[in-house]
Formats: sequence, C-alpha cells, structure tokens
Amino acid sequence: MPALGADMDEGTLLEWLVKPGDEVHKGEVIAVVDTDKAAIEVESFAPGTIERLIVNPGETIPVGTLLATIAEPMAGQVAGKKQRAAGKKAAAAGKPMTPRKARRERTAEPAEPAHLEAGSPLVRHLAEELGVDLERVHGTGHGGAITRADVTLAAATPAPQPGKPTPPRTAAAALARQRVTPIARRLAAELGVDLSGVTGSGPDGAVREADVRRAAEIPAVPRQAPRPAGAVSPAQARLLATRQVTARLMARSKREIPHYYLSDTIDLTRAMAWMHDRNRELAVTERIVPAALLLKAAAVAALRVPALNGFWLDDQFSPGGRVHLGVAISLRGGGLVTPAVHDAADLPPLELMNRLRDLVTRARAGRLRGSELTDATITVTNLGDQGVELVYGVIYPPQVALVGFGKVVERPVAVDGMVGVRPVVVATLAADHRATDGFTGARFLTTMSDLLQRPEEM
Amino acid sequence: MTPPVRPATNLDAAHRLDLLRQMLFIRRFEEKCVELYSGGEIRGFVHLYIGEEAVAVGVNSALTPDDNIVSTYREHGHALVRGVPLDSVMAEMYGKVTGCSHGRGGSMHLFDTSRRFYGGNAIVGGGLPLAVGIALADKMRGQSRVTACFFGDGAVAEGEFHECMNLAALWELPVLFCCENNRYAMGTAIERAQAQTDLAVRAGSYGMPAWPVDGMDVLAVERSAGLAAETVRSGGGPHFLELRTYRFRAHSMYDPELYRNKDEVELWKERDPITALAEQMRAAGELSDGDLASIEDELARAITESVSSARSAPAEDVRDLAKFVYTPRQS
Amino acid sequence: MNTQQATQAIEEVLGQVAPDADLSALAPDADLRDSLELDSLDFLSFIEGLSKRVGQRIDEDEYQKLATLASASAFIAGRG
Amino acid sequence: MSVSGARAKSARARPARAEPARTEPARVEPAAGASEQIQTTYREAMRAAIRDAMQRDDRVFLMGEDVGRYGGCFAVSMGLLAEFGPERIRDTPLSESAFVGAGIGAAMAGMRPIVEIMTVNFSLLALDQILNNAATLLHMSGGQVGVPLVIRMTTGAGRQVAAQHSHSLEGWYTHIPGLRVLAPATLEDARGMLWTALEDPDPVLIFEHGSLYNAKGMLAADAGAVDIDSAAIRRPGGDVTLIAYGGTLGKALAAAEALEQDGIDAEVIDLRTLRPLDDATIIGSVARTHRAVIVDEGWRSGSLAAEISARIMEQAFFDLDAPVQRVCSAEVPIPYARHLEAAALPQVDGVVAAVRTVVG
Repeated sequence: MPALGADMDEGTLLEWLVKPGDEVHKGEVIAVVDTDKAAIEVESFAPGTIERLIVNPGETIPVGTLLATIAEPMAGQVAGKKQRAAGKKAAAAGKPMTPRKARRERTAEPAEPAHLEAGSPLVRHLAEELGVDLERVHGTGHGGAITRADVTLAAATPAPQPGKPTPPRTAAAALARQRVTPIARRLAAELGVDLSGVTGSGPDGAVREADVRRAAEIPAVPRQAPRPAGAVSPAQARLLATRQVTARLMARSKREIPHYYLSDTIDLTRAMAWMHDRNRELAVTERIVPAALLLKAAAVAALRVPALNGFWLDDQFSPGGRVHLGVAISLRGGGLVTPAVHDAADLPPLELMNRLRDLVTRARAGRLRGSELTDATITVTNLGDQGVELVYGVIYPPQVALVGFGKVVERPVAVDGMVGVRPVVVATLAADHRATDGFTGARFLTTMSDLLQRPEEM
Repeated sequence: MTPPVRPATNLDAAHRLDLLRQMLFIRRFEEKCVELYSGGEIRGFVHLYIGEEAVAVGVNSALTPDDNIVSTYREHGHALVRGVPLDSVMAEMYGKVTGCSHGRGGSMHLFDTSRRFYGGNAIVGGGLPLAVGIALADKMRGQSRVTACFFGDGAVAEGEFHECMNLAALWELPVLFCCENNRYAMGTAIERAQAQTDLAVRAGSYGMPAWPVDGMDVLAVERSAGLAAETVRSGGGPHFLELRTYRFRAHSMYDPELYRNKDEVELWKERDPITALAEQMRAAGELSDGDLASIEDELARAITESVSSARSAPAEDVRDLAKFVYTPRQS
Repeated sequence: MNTQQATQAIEEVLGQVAPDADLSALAPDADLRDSLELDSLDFLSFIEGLSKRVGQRIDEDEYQKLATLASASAFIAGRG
Repeated sequence: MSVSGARAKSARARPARAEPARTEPARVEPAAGASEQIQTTYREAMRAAIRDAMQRDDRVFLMGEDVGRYGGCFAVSMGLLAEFGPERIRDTPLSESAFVGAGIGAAMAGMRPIVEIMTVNFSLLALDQILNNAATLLHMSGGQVGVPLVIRMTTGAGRQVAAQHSHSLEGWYTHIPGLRVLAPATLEDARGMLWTALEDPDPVLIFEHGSLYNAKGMLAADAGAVDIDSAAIRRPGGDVTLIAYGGTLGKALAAAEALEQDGIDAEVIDLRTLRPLDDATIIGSVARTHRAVIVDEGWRSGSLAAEISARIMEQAFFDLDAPVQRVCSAEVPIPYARHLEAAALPQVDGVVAAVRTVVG
C-alpha cells in the first residue's frame, strides 16, 4: 500500500486492474486505492509478471502493507531493463510499516460522586484533591458556605481515622497544604521555624516572610507527636495556633528573663476631671477612655526613661529609639495579641485614642499588619476593664519591660492631712533585671505618676 | 511581441544533446521521487516538475554561474540543472545532514549559496521580494548580474507580485521574472483565478518587456531567456517571461486531480518537451538509440547510487538542533 | 418611645457590639459589661450606637443608668 | 565581525573580478576623558546613529516609506537624503512586503540595510517576510544564508491615533527564534544600539516608542556603540523589582519616586533587549527583592510580561514573597478619546497599586 500523501495512514483497495500472470511495465497503473481525499491510481515501480494478489478489494490496510508480488522480468524484456538488479522481488509497496498502535483501552472514568456536596465546584475539587470530607468541614463563608480556606485548614488538621494510624506523611502533607509564600517556607527551613505554629498575616492567612522572622525570635520547641484533635473549626484552629505562640513566648520569657516587679498607686483626680471636661465637649465618637490616658503616660515615661524602651539581644541592651507601645488586646473567645501603636509618645491623647480604637477593631478582625505585630519596644497590659485592681505581667521577649494597670477605683486617700475619696489606679512594672535595676524602674513609675497629675500637658 | 529567431549550427547539435540529457536527468530524478515517496522513504510535501523540464533547462542555460537564482517549492529541476550535486539533493530529500540544506529544508527548501541558488520558498510569491533585494544589492554595488526569479501562475494573484514588479520596474533592477504558467494554481485553473489570463499582457502594464514563451520547447525557452538576460545584465531593467508549460502529474505527489480531465493531460503529453526535442534531433540525424540508451544508463546508475548513499548518510546530531538559529558569535 | 421599644433598641445595639453574645439569656438586672464581657471600648461603642439609634446625646455621667438592661430601658423610655 | 557563511563561500567561487575590499572600521571606543556633553533629543540621537553608520560602512543604506524627501514620518531621517543621495536613502512605494523582503534579499547578497517600517501597525503586512524569510533562512539553509539586516519601527500608543495606529506588538516578534529584538529607551541607547545591531550577522528589530522621540537630555558628544545583550538597572532598590522597557520605563521610574515617600524602595530594570531576555539581571534582582511588578504596554494575554512572569516563576520561585504582578494595557482596541486611551494604557498609579499588593 503506497503512501499517497503526507497525512495518509491507511488506504482501502478498491479494485485490481491486473490479474496473476499479467505482464506489467514500469509506471503502469495496476490498482485503484481509496484515500480520505479520493480514489487514486497505483502504478507499479517495476516491470515483471504479476504473481499473487495478496489483499482483496474492499480491505482497509495501513500504508506499507504488501499488496501483491511481481516476478522479475522474463529474459526477452527490452534490453534497457536487464541491468535492473536481477531477482529483486519488486513488491508494489516499500518496506512494511510498524503494526497499528494497539487500540488505546479507554481508562475507566472515575465514578462521579453519588450526591452533590455543598460548596462550589472549586471547593469540591480542592476537597477531593486534599482528601477532605466536606461533610465534616464547618463553613465560615457567607451563609455557612465552605470556603477554600476552610478546606485547606481542615486538611491541615488530620481527622482521627478510627483504627487506621494516620500515615507518617500526614504531618508534612498538612504543612504543605498551609498557605506559605516560597520565601517564607525557605526562611522557615533556614531558621528552623516550625511553620504549623505560625499565623499568617498575608491574604487568606498566608504565612509571609515577616511572619517567619517574628516567629524566629521564638525558639522552636520540638513538637511532640501531634495530639489527635477533634473536628476543629477554622476559627478554633486559628486560636489554637495563637495560643501555641503565646504559650511558647511566655515560657521563654519566664525561663530567660529575671523579672523584678514594682507597683505604685497613682492619684487620677486631675486626670479624670480633665477627661470628663473634654468628653463633655466631644461627640461620642471621639470620647476618651481612661486607658488612653494611661497609655499616653506610659509612652511618655518610656521616652524619658529610655533604658526600659528597647530589647535585650546577644547579652546586651539595644535601645528601641522611638516608642512603639505594645498594647495587649484580648480576642473574643480567648487569645491575646500585642500590636504596637507607633510613636505613641508623640501622639496627643485624642489621636492615641483613635489609634487604640482602630487597633482593637482590626486585631479582633484578624487584619493586623505584619509590621504592627513585630516592632513594639515596650508593652502595656490593662486589665482594669476586667475589674482587676493590680496586675503583674510577663515581659514579651526581647523587650525589657511590661507596664500593668488595674481598675480605676475610688479610694479613701489622705491628702494634706485630710482624708478624701479619690479615683486611683495601681500601676505596676515588670522589668528585666539584666537590663535595668529597681532604681530605674522606680523612676519610670514616678514619672508616669507626675505626668498624670498634669494631663493637659501630655 | 515574440523574440527574434537565431540559426542553428552543428556545434549546436552537441549542445542540444546536453539539453536533452538535462531534461532526462530531471525527469528520471522526479520519477524516482515518486517511487521513494510511495514507499514512505521520503516524506512531507514533494512537488514534481515532470512536464516542465524545458523551462528549467532553457532558462538556466541562458544564465552564467555568476547569476543568482531564487526558486519556489517546485524546485528540484532548477537546483539540479543549476549544478547542485545530485547526492546532496537526494540526501536532502532523506533529511540527512549531507543534504544541501543540512536535512533541514527538504524538497521545498534546497539551498546552495556557492552556486548562488538562494533556495526554494514555500510561501507562494514569498521569493519575489528576495529576488528584488538581491538585484538591488548587485545594482547598488555595480555588479552586472542577473537574478532569475521563478514562480508560478498562482503567485501572480499575490499582492507581493504587484509590489515587486512595480518596485523592480521603478528602480530598474536586474531581475528576470520567470513565471512558470502551468495553468493551475494547485486545484484552481487560471481562468478561475485571473481576470486577465494573458500574463504577459498583465506584466507589461508594469513598464517592463514581457514575452509569452512556449514552455514546452526548450530551444525557444533558451533563446528568449538568453535575449532577456543579456538586456537585463546590461542594465536594461527587469524582464518578464511567461513560460507556458504544463505539469503531467498532480500538484504535489498525489491529489484527486478533480480540477482537470484526463484528456487535457494526454493532449499536453503529446507535446512532452523531451520527446519533442528527441524526435527533432533524430529527424536531423543528431540522436541515435545508442546515445539515448547510454544517457539513460548513466542517469539510472547515478540516481540509484544517490539513493543508496542517501540511505546510508548520517542524520544530523539532534544536539545541533539549535545551531544556525543565530550565527555563532565571535566574542 | 415606650419601655418595650427601648429594650428592643438596646438589644439591637448590643448585638452589633458583641455579635457572638447570647442576649436571650441576659437577665434584666444583670450588669451588661460583666455578662457580655464588654471592655471600656466596647461600652463606648455601645453608647455611641445607642445615642445614634435613639437620636439623643448620652453623657458620661449618665453611664451608670445604663448598667443593666432594665435600668437602660427605663432611662431611654424616660428620655424618649 | 563574523562574515555569514554565504558571503565567504560565494567569494571563493567567483570568477576573476574581485569584490572592492570593504573598509573595515576598527571598533570606535569613546576617547577617555572626553566627557563633554551635548543637549539633544532621542530623535536626533537616532539620526546621528544612522549618519555615523552610513559614513563608516558603504554597505549600509536606509530604505522605507518617506524616509528621503519627506525626511521620515517622525523626522528621524531629516536631512540624510541631501547628505547621502537617493541611492542610499531610498523612498519606497507603500509595499511593506516587497521592500522589507528586498531588504532581506539585499542583506543576503552582502549589504547591511536599515529598513524603516513606519510603525509596527504596518509591519503586519511584512510579517511573512520577517518570519518565514528573515528569521528562518539561516536555519533552513543549514547555515548558508545569513540575513544581517536591521529593521526599525515605531511602536506604542498615547497620541490619540486610535486602535489601528496604536498597537504595541513587539511581544509578537520576541516569540520568533532567529530574530533579535531591542527597545532603546534612553538617549545613549538610541545613539548606540544601531551600530551594534548592524554589526550583528542576524536580523535585529529595533522598536522605538512613539512618545520618546521628543525626549530631551544630555548625551556625551562622542557617545558611540553600546552592548545589546544586557538589561540595565536604572534605579537600584531593595523592596520590589519594577521591570519595564521602551515607553514604559518612564512610568516605572515615576512610580518608584512616588513609592519612595511611602518608604518603599523600588528597583527599576530597563530590559533594553526583549529577545534574548537578560534573565540573569531580572532573576538576580527578584532574588534580592522577593517581589516583582512588570510594566508592559502590550495586552496581558500572551504578552512579553507573561513570558517574563513565567521565567521568574521558573527560576526564582523560592525567592517570591508574593505572586508576580503585571501592569499591561486593558484588553481592548486602544480608543480614540483621550481619557479612554489613558484608562486603557498602563499608568503610574496602576504601577504603584500593583506594588502595594505585593509589598503590603
């Protein structure tokens, strides 16, 4: 079967124009073959006598299959033909082609899942890919819809397979499914940071370079075997992760930092009076709460006592320079973050109040910027709202001080020999004895107290 | 307007035998290609020149080795008579590295710049601008060369034909436009493609001499091409030859040939340029059966050897795939 | 604005300030700030929401009157 | 300077009369210390480049529509006809395929033509000659046929000339192996790239953004040939890599200035060569900044920016802190109305916004 065109694989023999025993000369048309395009005459490329017609009309055969055999020319043929290599059996077609490719068996189509699960096709595809049972995932999307982040998170916390031990790969697979930018993943590897404990500040909670750098300051604690956690909702999972970060941070602080503690009861008469007078003129949206004044005092005091505003790194104190006041904010349902108000000392109370309000709202919405989480130079915790009178805090490494405020309460106070009832607050200082001594801590508290006696100057 | 006639001499008898030999050379090569293609040894698109041999031989004999040739994909005949070695052309059909284009061009892109054969061009009309450019370079540097540019009747319908004819005439460039009018552009007869089918008249409108020539008569082709080439070479500006010829086989290897009927083909076969010259020479006692037989044997042996050498020739090393995409840098 | 409307308004605003709080379990005389874990900032946004809702300015010295649901409803109904 | 295979072989086979020996100019190095500067424009720098090349090599000639008597559609070749005559400053009929093809043919036969296509929009009529002949002949002929040709064309939008005259298709040509593609954005490159391109034995396309011709600035009086193989860091920085070329370089630099106020330190890379791309400089920068924004006036789909983004993903994936951003033209035919055209084209604020998403 001759190749009759660039795109021809097979041909159908329509008819023979010769029969065994016929004499044929070179170029003579001996058969007609049907291709996709049309019926085409096939010529013989050699003179001789037709011996055997192998293929019958109507058969479809691949290019190169033998069609017929021709015996070499008899002695009496025209002289010119004699030199033709004697005895060469000139078949109508050239060398046989490879047998047709075995018919590719259709691979069985994966069975379509019996019922349609909730969630968009993309979510279902992702769930299928990560081996997550959508039934068990709690949707945090609009109207309880399951979002891609939910699936990723669900995949990250292996569900307890009854009886069947979770395959060792699960931990690594869980890690892989967490969204981590490449540089963050590489940095984590270099700094030996366990990514599963790091909360991401990027889109969809992606862990980014900054997150890993922050986590790196917390020494990686060897993880015990992962406790089989019950079905954990994404929100719980996030709090769990935050809890782990705080736990490690506090453990390190207590392990490494020799804390010393001081406290002072501060008279807030003038401060509260000044606040009430200002609030009377201000619209509700701009009113100040006592915490704002206390934060302002702490910030300015930190500016005046720089030894407490900075970090303890490589066995020496490095000053923080500007005052970035870390504010401990409790998240609904547990967990604590300490974002920083930048340059708090320079902000007037009203502006500090706005910053505080903004920080709290964004902290609770999980929308804090990476930089806000990492560069506090001194931190304040205020549990007054929770009705506690006095709180001794735990310093956030690598800072060297933590200021605590209790509730603002009315107390009988002796002033110039007379007893009166006045609003007071107990301010405390926890400080790193490697960086400062009690003398400096005391000066810090008295500075705060003096500042609060002249609120209008802050 | 047809070219004047020159008397023949016995010196011409030897020359006529050589023209016959060249036409037979092309014919036998093309026939071997049919066989090899059907056997699946050579692939892709192969466009045969059987029936048009007189054009290639006639025009080429009017050129000097120093002239340039730009051809099309129906170019085996042009290349062989120009002197591109048979073995290198056959090796190119087999895609071997010893092929005249390193096995990369194939039947449609034969190159041999040592013989100023600037290749076949598979885009219809694609070669015309190149020919104009080569002629421009020669003219700008005072070279008295002719650039012969071959193309078919199909190319006449391309915008490039109009642009190049005008540009060549405008700048009086030394181009010999050779239109091989075989009456069919693949499957479209010229009557169904051209409002003006007399291509010589068409070309004349560009302000250059344009002669119709009997493309089945090698002597007529040689004579008219010679006159045109002389004028072009001496700065007389571009010339156009409409070489009226016919291809006895399909456009490329095999096609249903539904666009023409058998008897038209038979009619033209009666004017086969090879038999026409052979009979003319026999009548003049210039050709014996022995001469013909020895020519056929010599051609058969050469062609068979070229096939076996092509079969055993090496393929290009795949690692050289990216060679010649850019010229290797000196630094 | 009667007491019943006042209570409804107050609960609406509390719902915005503490979305996850269970208001149905809130005893009328329970201290709002303790039972709903409202810190000073939450309470401030409650005051802000309430004064917008009822269209009245509420000053700091009136805060104690808003300590429980009952006292707050009475106060708002009274001022209405 | 390498001589393509075609010329060398044909010289051997030629009969007696030898070719007039070509005056082979030594490479001109700017004299040390000659730092005298002149005030000039991008257009004048390109004109000086053409004049310099034609004076140094008699094989060089300029061919294109209205390049002679009219002085060039963008006045680049003003005055050259009077200086070099109609043989070497050749006005052509409006036959892009023919005269670009002729340029290729002339190069095949040993000349060093500069073909000017008025704008990239009209180059589509010559795309077959550029792709199937210029870029392909060397390979297809097994190294025999070289095409030492330079084609210059204006590109880009911004002058309210509407869709058919405002294309930015250099990206298409960067797809084609066998071509080199350049985008001079500065006066030095407008003055220096042409000679190096003419010395290149393979076809070189030079894209000049329409908005640059009037760009004024200082240029060394003896400014000469520059390299065409590497990108240039026009503004070092550490936070994000801005990648731009030709008409978008100015916008990238303006964006970098704006970002500085926000304390974002942007590095700006001028590609200079669009094919081959200078991967080393691009990847080196992204490896430092971990973020990349590409500014490309082409349409986003299948654009040069898409290619660069893919290469960054392939070679600098583990350095990335955010997905690569692309600031391209809106995928619409460029509209006539000024405000619509401005909205369609990549702008400074678009670049700044893109940087915010990767740095924020």
